[in-house]
Amino acid sequence: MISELPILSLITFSPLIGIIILALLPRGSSRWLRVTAIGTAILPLLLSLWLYADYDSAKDGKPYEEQVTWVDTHFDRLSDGASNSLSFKLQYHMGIDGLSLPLLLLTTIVALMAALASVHIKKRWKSFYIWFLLLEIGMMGVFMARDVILFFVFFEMTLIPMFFLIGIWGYMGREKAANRFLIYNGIGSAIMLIAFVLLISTAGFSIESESVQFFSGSYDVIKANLMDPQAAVNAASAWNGNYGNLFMSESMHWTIFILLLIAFGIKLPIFPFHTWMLRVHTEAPPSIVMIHSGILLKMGAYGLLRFGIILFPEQAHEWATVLAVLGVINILYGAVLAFVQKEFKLVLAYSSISHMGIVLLGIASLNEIGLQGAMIQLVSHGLISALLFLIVGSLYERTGTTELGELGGLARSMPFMSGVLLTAGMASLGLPGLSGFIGEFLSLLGLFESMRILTAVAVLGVILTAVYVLRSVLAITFGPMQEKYVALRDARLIEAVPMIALVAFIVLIGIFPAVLTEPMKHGFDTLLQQLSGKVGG
Amino acid sequence: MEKYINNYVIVAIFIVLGILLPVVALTVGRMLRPNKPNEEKKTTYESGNEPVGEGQVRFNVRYYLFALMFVIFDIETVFLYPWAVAYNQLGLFVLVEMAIFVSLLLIGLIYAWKKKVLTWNSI
Amino acid sequence: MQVVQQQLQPFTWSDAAYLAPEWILIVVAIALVILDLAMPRRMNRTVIGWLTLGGLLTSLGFVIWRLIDMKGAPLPEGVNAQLGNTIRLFGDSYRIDGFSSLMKIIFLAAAVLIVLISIGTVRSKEIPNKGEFYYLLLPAVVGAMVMVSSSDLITLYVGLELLSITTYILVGMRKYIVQSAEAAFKYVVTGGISSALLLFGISYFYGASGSTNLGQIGMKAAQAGDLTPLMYVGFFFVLAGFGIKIAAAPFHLWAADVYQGAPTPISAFLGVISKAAALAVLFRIVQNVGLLGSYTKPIADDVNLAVLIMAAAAMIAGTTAALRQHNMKRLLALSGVANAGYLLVPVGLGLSGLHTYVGEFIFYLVVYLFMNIGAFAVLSVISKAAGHEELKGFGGLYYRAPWTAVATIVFVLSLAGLPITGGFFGKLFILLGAAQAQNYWIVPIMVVTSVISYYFYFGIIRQMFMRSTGDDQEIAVPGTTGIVIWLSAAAVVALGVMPGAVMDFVYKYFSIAADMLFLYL
Amino acid sequence: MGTWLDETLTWGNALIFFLWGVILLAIVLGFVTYAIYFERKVIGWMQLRIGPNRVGPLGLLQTVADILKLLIKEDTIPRKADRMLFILAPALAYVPAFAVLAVIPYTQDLYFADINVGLLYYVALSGISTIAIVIGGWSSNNKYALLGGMRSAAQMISYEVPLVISVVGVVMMTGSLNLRIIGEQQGNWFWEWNFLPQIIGFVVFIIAAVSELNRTPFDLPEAESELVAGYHVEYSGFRFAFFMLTEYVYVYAIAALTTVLFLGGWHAPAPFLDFVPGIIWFLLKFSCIVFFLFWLRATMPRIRVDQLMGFGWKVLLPLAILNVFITALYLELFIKG
Amino acid sequence: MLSSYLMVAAILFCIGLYGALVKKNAVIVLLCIELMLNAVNLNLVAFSKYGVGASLTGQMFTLFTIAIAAAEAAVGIAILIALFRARGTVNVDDYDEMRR
Repeated sequence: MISELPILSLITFSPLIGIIILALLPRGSSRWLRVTAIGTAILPLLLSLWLYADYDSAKDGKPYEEQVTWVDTHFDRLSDGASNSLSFKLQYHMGIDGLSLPLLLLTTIVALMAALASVHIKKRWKSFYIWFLLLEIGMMGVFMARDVILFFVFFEMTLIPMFFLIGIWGYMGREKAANRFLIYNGIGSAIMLIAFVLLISTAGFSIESESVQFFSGSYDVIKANLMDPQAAVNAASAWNGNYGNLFMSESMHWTIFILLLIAFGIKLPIFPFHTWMLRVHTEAPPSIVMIHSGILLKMGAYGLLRFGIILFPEQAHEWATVLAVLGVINILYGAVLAFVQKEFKLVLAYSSISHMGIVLLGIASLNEIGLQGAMIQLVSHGLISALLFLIVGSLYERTGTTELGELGGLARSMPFMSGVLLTAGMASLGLPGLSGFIGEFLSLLGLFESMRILTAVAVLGVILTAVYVLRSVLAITFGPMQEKYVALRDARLIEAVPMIALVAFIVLIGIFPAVLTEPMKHGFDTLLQQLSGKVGG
Repeated sequence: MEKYINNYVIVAIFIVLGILLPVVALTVGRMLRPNKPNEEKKTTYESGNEPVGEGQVRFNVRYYLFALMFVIFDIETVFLYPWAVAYNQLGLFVLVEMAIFVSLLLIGLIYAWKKKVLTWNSI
Repeated sequence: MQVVQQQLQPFTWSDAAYLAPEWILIVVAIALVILDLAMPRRMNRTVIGWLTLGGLLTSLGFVIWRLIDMKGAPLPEGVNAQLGNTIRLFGDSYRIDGFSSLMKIIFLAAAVLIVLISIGTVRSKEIPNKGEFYYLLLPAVVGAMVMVSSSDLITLYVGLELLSITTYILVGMRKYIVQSAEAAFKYVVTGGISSALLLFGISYFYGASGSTNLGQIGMKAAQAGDLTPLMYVGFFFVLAGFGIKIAAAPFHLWAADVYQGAPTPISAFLGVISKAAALAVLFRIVQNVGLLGSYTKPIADDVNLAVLIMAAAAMIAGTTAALRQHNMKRLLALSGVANAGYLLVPVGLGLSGLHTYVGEFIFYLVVYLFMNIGAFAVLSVISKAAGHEELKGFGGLYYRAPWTAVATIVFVLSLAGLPITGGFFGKLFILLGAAQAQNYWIVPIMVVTSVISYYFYFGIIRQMFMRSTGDDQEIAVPGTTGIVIWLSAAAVVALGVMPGAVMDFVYKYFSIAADMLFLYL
Repeated sequence: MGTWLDETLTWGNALIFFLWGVILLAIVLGFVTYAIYFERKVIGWMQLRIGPNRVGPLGLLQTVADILKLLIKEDTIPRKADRMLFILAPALAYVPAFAVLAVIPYTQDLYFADINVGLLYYVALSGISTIAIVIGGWSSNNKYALLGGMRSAAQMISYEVPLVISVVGVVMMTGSLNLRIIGEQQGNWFWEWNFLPQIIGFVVFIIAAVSELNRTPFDLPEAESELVAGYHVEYSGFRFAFFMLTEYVYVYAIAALTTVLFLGGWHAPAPFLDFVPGIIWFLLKFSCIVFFLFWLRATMPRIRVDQLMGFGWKVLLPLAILNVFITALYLELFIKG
Repeated sequence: MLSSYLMVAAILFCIGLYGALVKKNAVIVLLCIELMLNAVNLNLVAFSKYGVGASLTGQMFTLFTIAIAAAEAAVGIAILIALFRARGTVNVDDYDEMRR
């Protein structure tokens, strides 16, 4: 039944309803605006949960595919026969599989939580929520797009709302942060666009029939062509000799792979490209950092997996060590710097870098366990960092600071929030039973199969994590408390609900990781087959 | 061809003669006439007064407007002449074409007229 | 396939009917001149603006009607469908074909929008002769139309000068503002140099082929191998001449000054119509050599490379120079330089055996039309309210005119090439074309300059949403200008959502063989 | 003349051409000398004076004496003048005036250059004199001279337009710009000459021509009462003489041109008068025009500058254009069939 | 024969271009542009006489060029006069109203 509905589009575009209602509401009524926004954010969550319930991993998301031709241009060609027409085909192609489903769920959950957490926003609610919902559309679209151009469109759709959300509702240095965000990510997506354009023009060629040939950005077409390039070249040459040479050479493979690595590396962020995200973490409003740290960073990893690793397994395999080394650098660098930060938001920012390093490790392992670990780590870190920034936002609202030195002993005035903070910290450092552990463990386990020394070094980083997390969390919750913090209120209901929900999800994954691994089961099958085939042969 | 060259040789000769006459006359004159310049003689004439200010005063922009009109209508004749020469061999449509062309210019004239370019009210 | 040596046919009344769009504009212009003269001095000249608009719309109607009629007309016996349906007048010196009609639609649409902006925002205080302002636009548009329709270099030159000379005057229309006269003078000088360069190049084309007909030049030059050096010289100068007209680097230095001094609608006119006309003609000339290229490959390759280098230079120079601008018009001028670069890419890709990139070109041109004119419309509203054209005039626009601010976001996103606007697809199509033609080096230049341009485009957004001028008075948007703003914004979004429609339209009416290579069977 | 023109150019032929040129120059100079004399005489008679009568019998040597006087007069150049241009101007004025004479035919066989674009040549060269006048006025660095020069230029260019357009009708009827052919094609009866069929053109031409000559009633550039002497205020001695010479050479040229274009050239007014040689007819018509010019000077007052400009642009130019189209229609309807 | 014409034209053109770009007097700049256009005319006429398919087209083109160049010059000088009245100078270097 559900597969008869265009469920993916419904999920993606359900926030549009909210946007329309918001546009019609008057500017001043903060209450109604907020209710509308939260109500709208529930919609995709419910739909995606329904999808999750209906999802059968054995079918690998096939029933839900939606495919509509978007652009189909028939070029006028200088030729004698009318038969060999050529077109550029762009499709609205949405699909879901084991890779996307967990991240989609993560998106809808975190987005709702962030909507709830946006009580901290004090001005211009209307446009805030409109941008917010647009951002959500973009994020969900990214995880479901099956056409590279469509992917890019959604990817960019997250960029613009973020610029506004940071630039208007951020803290003191918001404009600079927004700018830096824009330029860095702009460069990232530009590189991605270059890679996609090269992909389309070299591997996007498809012969549908004698008279219909086209270039397209279809993921399936590109994947098929890349998996068996010789067949594609033969077919194209048979049709018209000129086209044979269009197909990719080895060097083109490498060019595209490295471009993709850089593009998604900026988003992830991989070590030298990370500076922009620190600023965003400190300057953006808390609910936006929840989204940013919880989801946007994951888009980088997702992209790397879907386009970098799956399309170019050979290159990925050759560069596995490089990836792993980058991962380890991320872990250590993030952890060490997190350790010395005096500002809690920066601690969390560096910890994000560190955790993303673990994802990189999982990816670099290129085996099922590692990849699953990476995926779980993505979801888990999304939830944890969302939770942490939710708390940060609440703290800041009450105390006006996030400096570790100025906070302390808050456990006494707000026990509930401190407890949640502690739980989140534990999850973050990978306490068994909480989600963080599963991700880290599986990733490291995966990597251990191929690169033992690096794994050992990485574990060192994980230990460092425990140190800095505990140091900062304890500095906030325990120790001497300043006088002015005595009368602080504990979490309000609207804050408590998302906190509890997030904690619940963290615990759920920690105890019962199968909620994620089950749909993922077949997600990597083709990749792994290909890997073993290619690398073995 | 001979005729063609000869004709222009004549033209050249006329031009040369035109140049020679002033040159010769002025050279002869130089031998005959007295030459006793003094400062008084060399002042600019201004009705017997001491000259005031610059001689090359800024003149009315109206002169420029006339020059502009001249350019436009003179160019018109550039196109009118070949047309006129060949008129007897051309069809009715050419007449219409020229009528359009000229009427466009006439509209320009009317424009200038209306904008009071042709009314001379100073100098 | 061959270029037919057509005898000079007498001009007939049906030929005149083919020229209806041009006639109408000229007749309306003349009628308006007379009307303006006859009208009492104190009467408001806005009515002339409306009549101008009417003339443009009528002409547009005729162009579209002709385009459809031409496609539907039965072909003569034995004529290849790819080659037929071109109307050739005046001994094949004037062509009405798919490409020229499409371009004419663009010019006329742009002119309509520009007139609408003017009706809303032109002030008599700045431009005392409002009537002249309106009716001078018409011959300028006719000039552009003649340019794209001409298949003979003489006709081309006449059209070009008709366009140029009228725009020289239009730039200087702000009579009491020194900048305006200065801009006009600079434009005259650069324009004059540009026509001289162009003509010099053309004279070499003529020398190398003995003809001024584009099709003939292509054919003859392909046969006469030893005259290739002449063709090279010709191309060098023609490229430079058009380079100035389209403000492509390194010939772009005039653009910022001239745009700044000109009345805002005229800046839009220069940015869209003048540029598009020159680009379209350049496209034709370069493509024509594509045919030549099939015989003597190097010249086509070299010319294409030169165009691409010019394009790259324009993108880089335009974007980097725009980073420093605080004046909105200068910024848009330099953004126009960069856009000229993007538009030059499909021109320079050549006939790479796959297809021409005319669809990409026209699509981006349409997008550019709407986003640029939209931006100028917003600017004209704001400069009217603020009294200046500095970037800071946009400060706090969100509070003063929220919907206009929203529309401006659309234009800015499109200019920056971000989805889901037409600008994104325009650039994407061009990128894909470049990659298909295996000109990989131009791809990163295009993309990276786009990203650099975010900095100044988003600077506008920063002003609108994150700053404030302290003046919270609402800005009244004049009705007609508002129409332009919303029409353009809607068009930009529509092009971003359904880009295929325009591309289909273009390729339905366009034929390489007939429109670009002037072949005829 | 025609025989030599058809021969190959040799130094001998060139010498012959040169001699012919010198002869013409002598004739022209003689004409100028006595034109001035007769002008003064005619005006004198018309104003019931005697005119020059002291030098030589009947004052015949008066002009010769004037020329000699100018020749031995001191030549002053103002300190502030632009020396180079000041010296150049009179010569520049004179050269085209003489050069245009090259294309004027006198009879069927007596002509100098037989150029196909003769009329255009005349129009083009005569335009150069305007520049000379402006240069003269400007280089004097004198307010009167400058104003005189500018006025003169404005006037000359204003009337050049109707002048040039008024002959288009003639060109259309003839189908040639060659002055010899134009003269030749006019019929043997005087009503077949161009001045009747082209009456509008003729009138416009004459008026414009008088104005081009800067003669009364259009002698504003030299308006003594306003501008002292116009553009040549600062000129003295023989340089001044060259401006005067130019003026009278143009009188010669215009008179000859009018004769050729409109008055049938060397044709007799009726076929039975053919026994009189063509050159006599030519000279007769030529003299009539010259006389007409003197007559005008004696009778007409000088018009105002606004009238001058207005008349040229608002009356003569439309009339000239009208003439072109009337001619075109006439040819279309009655001649071309 | 042809090449000498072309050479003269090219030299004229270069002089014109040089002047148009370098000269300080605005009037001279305009004149230099005319010079460039006349170089083109020379080219066209030379090609029309001695070029490959020698034809009258070149001369016709010249006619058009002359006419249009006149119009361009007229407009150019009109604008220059307007500018001169506003700024009181014909020195191109002083036309820097927009660089301030």
